Amino acid sequence: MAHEHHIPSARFMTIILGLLLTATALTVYTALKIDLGQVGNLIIALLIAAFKAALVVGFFMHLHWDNRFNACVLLYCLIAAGTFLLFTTIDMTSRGAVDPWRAVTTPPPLVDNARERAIADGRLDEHGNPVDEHAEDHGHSAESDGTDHGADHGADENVSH
Amino acid sequence: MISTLAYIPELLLASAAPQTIKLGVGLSRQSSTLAANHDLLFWFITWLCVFFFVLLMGLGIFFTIKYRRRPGVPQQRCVAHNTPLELLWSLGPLVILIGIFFWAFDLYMDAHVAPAGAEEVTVVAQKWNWSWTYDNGAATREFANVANTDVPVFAVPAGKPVKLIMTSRDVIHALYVPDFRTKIDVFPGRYTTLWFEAMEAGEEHYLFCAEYCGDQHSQMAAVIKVLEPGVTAGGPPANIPWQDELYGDWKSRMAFDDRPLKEVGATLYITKACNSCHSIDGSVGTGPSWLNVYGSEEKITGGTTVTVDENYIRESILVPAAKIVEGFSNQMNSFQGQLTEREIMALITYIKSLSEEGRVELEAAPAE
Amino acid sequence: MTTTTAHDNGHHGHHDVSYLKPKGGALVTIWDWMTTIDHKKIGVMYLFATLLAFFVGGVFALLVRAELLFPTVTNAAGDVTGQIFDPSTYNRLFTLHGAVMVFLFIIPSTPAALGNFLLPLMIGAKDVAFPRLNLLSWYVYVFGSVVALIAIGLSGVDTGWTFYTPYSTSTEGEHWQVVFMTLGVFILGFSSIFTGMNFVVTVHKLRAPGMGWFDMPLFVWAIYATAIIQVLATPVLGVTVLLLTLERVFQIGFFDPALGGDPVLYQHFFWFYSHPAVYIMILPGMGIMSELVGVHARKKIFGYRAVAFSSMGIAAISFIVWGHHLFTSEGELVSAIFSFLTFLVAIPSAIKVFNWVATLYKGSIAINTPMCYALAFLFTFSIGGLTGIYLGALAVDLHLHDTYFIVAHFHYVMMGGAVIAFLGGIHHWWPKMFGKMYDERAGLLGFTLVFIGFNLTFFPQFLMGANGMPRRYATYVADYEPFHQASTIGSWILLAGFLVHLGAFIHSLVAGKPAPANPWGGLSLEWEAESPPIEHNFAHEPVIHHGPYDFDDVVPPHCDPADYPLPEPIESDSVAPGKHAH
Amino acid sequence: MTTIPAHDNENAGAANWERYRHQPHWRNNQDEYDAAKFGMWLFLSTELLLFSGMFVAYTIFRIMHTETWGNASHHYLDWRIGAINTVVLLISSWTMVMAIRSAQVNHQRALRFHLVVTILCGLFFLGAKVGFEYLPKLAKGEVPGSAFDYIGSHGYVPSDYDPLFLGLYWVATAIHGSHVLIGVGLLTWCLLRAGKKHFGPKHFTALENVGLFWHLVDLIWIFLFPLLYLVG
Repeated sequence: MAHEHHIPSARFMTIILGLLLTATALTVYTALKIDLGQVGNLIIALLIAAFKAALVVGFFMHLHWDNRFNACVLLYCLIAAGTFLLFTTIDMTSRGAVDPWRAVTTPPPLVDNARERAIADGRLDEHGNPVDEHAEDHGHSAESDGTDHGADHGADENVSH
Repeated sequence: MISTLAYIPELLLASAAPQTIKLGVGLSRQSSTLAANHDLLFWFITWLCVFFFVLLMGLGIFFTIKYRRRPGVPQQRCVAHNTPLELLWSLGPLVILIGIFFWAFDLYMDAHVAPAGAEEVTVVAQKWNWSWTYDNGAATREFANVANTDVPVFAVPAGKPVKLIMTSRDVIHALYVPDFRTKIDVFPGRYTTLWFEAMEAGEEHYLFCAEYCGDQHSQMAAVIKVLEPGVTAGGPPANIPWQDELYGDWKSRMAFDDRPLKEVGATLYITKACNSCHSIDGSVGTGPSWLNVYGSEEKITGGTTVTVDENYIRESILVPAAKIVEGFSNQMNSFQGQLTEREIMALITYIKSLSEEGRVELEAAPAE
Repeated sequence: MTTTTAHDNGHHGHHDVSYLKPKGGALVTIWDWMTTIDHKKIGVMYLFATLLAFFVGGVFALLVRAELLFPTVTNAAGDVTGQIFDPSTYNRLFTLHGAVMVFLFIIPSTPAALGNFLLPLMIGAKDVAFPRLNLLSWYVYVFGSVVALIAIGLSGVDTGWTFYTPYSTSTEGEHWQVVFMTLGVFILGFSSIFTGMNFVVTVHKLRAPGMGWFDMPLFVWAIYATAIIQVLATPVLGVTVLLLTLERVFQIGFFDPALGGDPVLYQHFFWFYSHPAVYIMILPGMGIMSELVGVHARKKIFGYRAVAFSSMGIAAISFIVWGHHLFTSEGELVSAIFSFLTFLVAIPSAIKVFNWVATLYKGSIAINTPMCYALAFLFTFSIGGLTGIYLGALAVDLHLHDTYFIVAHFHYVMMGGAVIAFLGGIHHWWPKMFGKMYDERAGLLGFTLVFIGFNLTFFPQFLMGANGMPRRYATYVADYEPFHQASTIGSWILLAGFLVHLGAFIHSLVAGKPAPANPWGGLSLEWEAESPPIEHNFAHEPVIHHGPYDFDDVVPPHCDPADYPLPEPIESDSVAPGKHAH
Repeated sequence: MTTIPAHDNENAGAANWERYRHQPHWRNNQDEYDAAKFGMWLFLSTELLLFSGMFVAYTIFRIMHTETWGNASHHYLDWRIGAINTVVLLISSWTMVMAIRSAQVNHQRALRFHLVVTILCGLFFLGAKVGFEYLPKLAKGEVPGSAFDYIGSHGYVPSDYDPLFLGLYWVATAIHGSHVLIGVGLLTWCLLRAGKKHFGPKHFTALENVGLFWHLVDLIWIFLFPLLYLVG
């Protein structure tokens, strides 16, 4: 069996690159200029990204001319990831369907802690407004490491429902 | 280990502890309205499985004996697949199982949809104890010994649905009442609900924590006591008459507990589960022991030392992480907003009563 | 049948000696084994490593059972009885029992030990597709185990083998233990991925000429389905454990509500891998079962295609049922969907059991240790499978979730299924792997002890669980004491059974009789090779003349026809002893 | 992917890639090549599933905290850096394809040139990400968890779930960045082997597999860029 690999022509590949770059420009343009609401923007962005992904997978990764089995592997992988996404999303969105109590969540205290620290060391005045005179961000570097367990772990009682 | 060996004869011979709760092999008592329907499905599945199991094992053992290998006797030729038979034994069980699915889903929805007008009780689970608060503010003060620990007894009315609205203060727990055949996880930062209707008044039921939550997960139990929803015994206009039966005398004075501070402190030591970490006999647990702690010098992580006085105890109750005694980890939840001023004083008085210096101070200036 | 010209590469001369023959002094042999890319040697190394892990996990299990012999009681005098370990040590014991058994033993055991050894032999290949990747998979397994052992050395974790958050991300005093254990699991995941990749490509590309998909033994089908699950599910465990470590170290907050995340999201991440993982555990066991029942009953497997496709069916459906582990924590709509799909996944397993029992019909059933384990598998796996129906039914799961009923169910499926099949498989292929026979009487004694001990340990747990005994309890209400005592006594009998097997294996290695090439009269390709097989498996490339289960038409290789008489052909146009007579 | 046995070098003047012979357990080079590519696609599917975890978390948190996602991404992330990085990665994918093509037509110099350009693009991507995004964010305390120390600026008050969004941003881009780093390492290895003429019309398996990995890294970024930087 001779090696009958399909060798793509340079011109064809450059056209594909051109398509990809224009699609990138298009997605940036639509994101900044056109506002179709959060869901609309998401769908447009995902469609363009899917088109670019198809170009890369189909031609740059040679899947179009490969034997069918590599495409099957990619397909099974996307189906598995899709199932994972689908059922997890159904669960997370339908949590309060039967009993509204189950959809109530309490926000984490992280931002409040940051604001209290800022008030304590003077970057904010007591009721949380930025101190005006030299308002440039001289924020000190993050605490030594992320493992500081100072924050109270139990979500305290300020339930907003 | 040695001490255990010495007790083996006694433990083996002693019948299981006096059975407050009847427990037969055929599932514990059916004490909630849903338990009966659940057991119907449970036994249907059981007999279905027994039938198929006996059929399969019978055939297997029969074939093994009938066709055991005898020297010189070959196996008999026979067809190696039979599509109708194979279809039968794959679609047949499927139909039965789908039937079980719908039956179970129907019961599941009954268990998850609380009837209107159910008694609402707020339940807070935290590392290693349950605390129920009824909607008129009453909380339990009665205890029972379950699995070697003092656990609270919660009252529920007979014949009236009760809906528990639950959240956790630290990790995931799960409220499980075997006799009511129902269970739901309790999440931090989120609410979950569970409802049941107890049938027989006067019965007591175990309540276990079913989601692993740490060291004393097996001690995080409680007892549910079912009461006659009796007529109000002349107490204040509580809108839940059945509570008066259990707490009649105590409930009316719930707001202001005129018992001596030391006694109230001793009760809080159990109801707020201080006993799960702080011992009063000197033994070191997850937290320092309270015996002879009042007035003593304690070394704090970070090198400073502090005398254990009223302010230190109050600060450790409200902001535990502030000054942690050397060698202990920051595991204590804050009790901010959970204890009235008088209750904090009661706890301080109780701690004082546990040390010589404290007792001297109490005689000198009674706290009342 | 195409007979290919057996072309052998040049340097085949000194390769037709047993793969076990040392190549020189002790050091040379050790170096040869440490750097081998021979699938047989890697399979044997995996076998001994996973058996060692099994005994370590087993010790933890025995300590757990010993603690539960008596409930903890503080009598009037204030001294505590019935407690060997304090609760936090007990929690570490059951966590490490779970973690060691799942990640170090049962996931790699059959696929990597027996699968590595037998897959190339059964499809007539010289080695797996990527031999060096196979060795890398072994060293990643060793490295991952070492990292996990570091965590155990540092006093271990007490979060349960499921590492549920926010407990696992907020326990005090265990920071580095949890980080090391999760990193160990992350590394072990890659060992599973590499093995899975290797087997999928091997089955596709390296089958002997003339061996179609339906001429392969059913063990190869099961290993192929397991490999697909390993490739598609293990990465999600990788990302879950990686996120858990990052959450623990950098507080990224995906799973801890105090940082904005959602613990149920972690449970979805974890169980999306862990349910397919339980099929990684049982499918190879089912593959072994098809071989054992076929060879020892000398009967063509009833419904070969049904059994093969049910392996693939299990692999496919296993990805859409993970939610039945979350029935008490997820929403109602998705619980209903998962409960319905869970009943679908029960069907392929049921089909397999029905086919195995049908295979026994009109067979010639030999009673030896492998066949005893096969019949025991039918008994215990049926109980394990049938009790799954209780847990798939939503209402009953509300009662039984996180009780000892669940502990009994998964032990009946994992130990009663995968471990008993693994023991049957080890006995079945022991002569082929080591060229030595094991002592039949010791095997049967070990089997009897294991069977009795297993059932005595885990059947009382069904009763306890149905009566509401919750899981992972260091002490319990006195009402459950008789069940716990029966279970603990059963665990001692189980220990005795495994020690008998260990002694029999060691005796066989040291002083066993040399084994014939085909002791059981098997027809699949591995029985055509010598025992133990030569370096390149087959002197000349095997040619496929008959299917793996054509016992009615073909006298097994290396066997005396008198021992394996053939039934006379049926008078009507008898099925010619063709290649695909199925 | 195999090293050429040393003793083959001296007896033939032809370049190494001509004398490559398949491993003993294969029947011919074509089978080995197909198997290697099939194995690589299996590995790529495991990488995709690794990132699927990130995309599932993104979707769930976007649905649960839509308003935070609405303005957080515009405030914290600068789309210009993202756009430049996307263009750089697309160009590097193109040069990768040209590298494989030159190997197939035996233009050894073009092969080395394209490999170098791809490596430079990768390094630029990493430099831009760390220099323009990670370090300034660290300085301003825009990090997840209790180290979150950002108090908002120009009238933007951080919402409760901003640390979560930042957690997602940091984890997704850091894991993607580590894969870009691994890709650059693999490309350097290919460059060294290209120098010894290991790749040619008859043997370029390793080069193509590294190319597939590099395209995968670009593929992940094609989805990460709009989801994190643009749409928010």
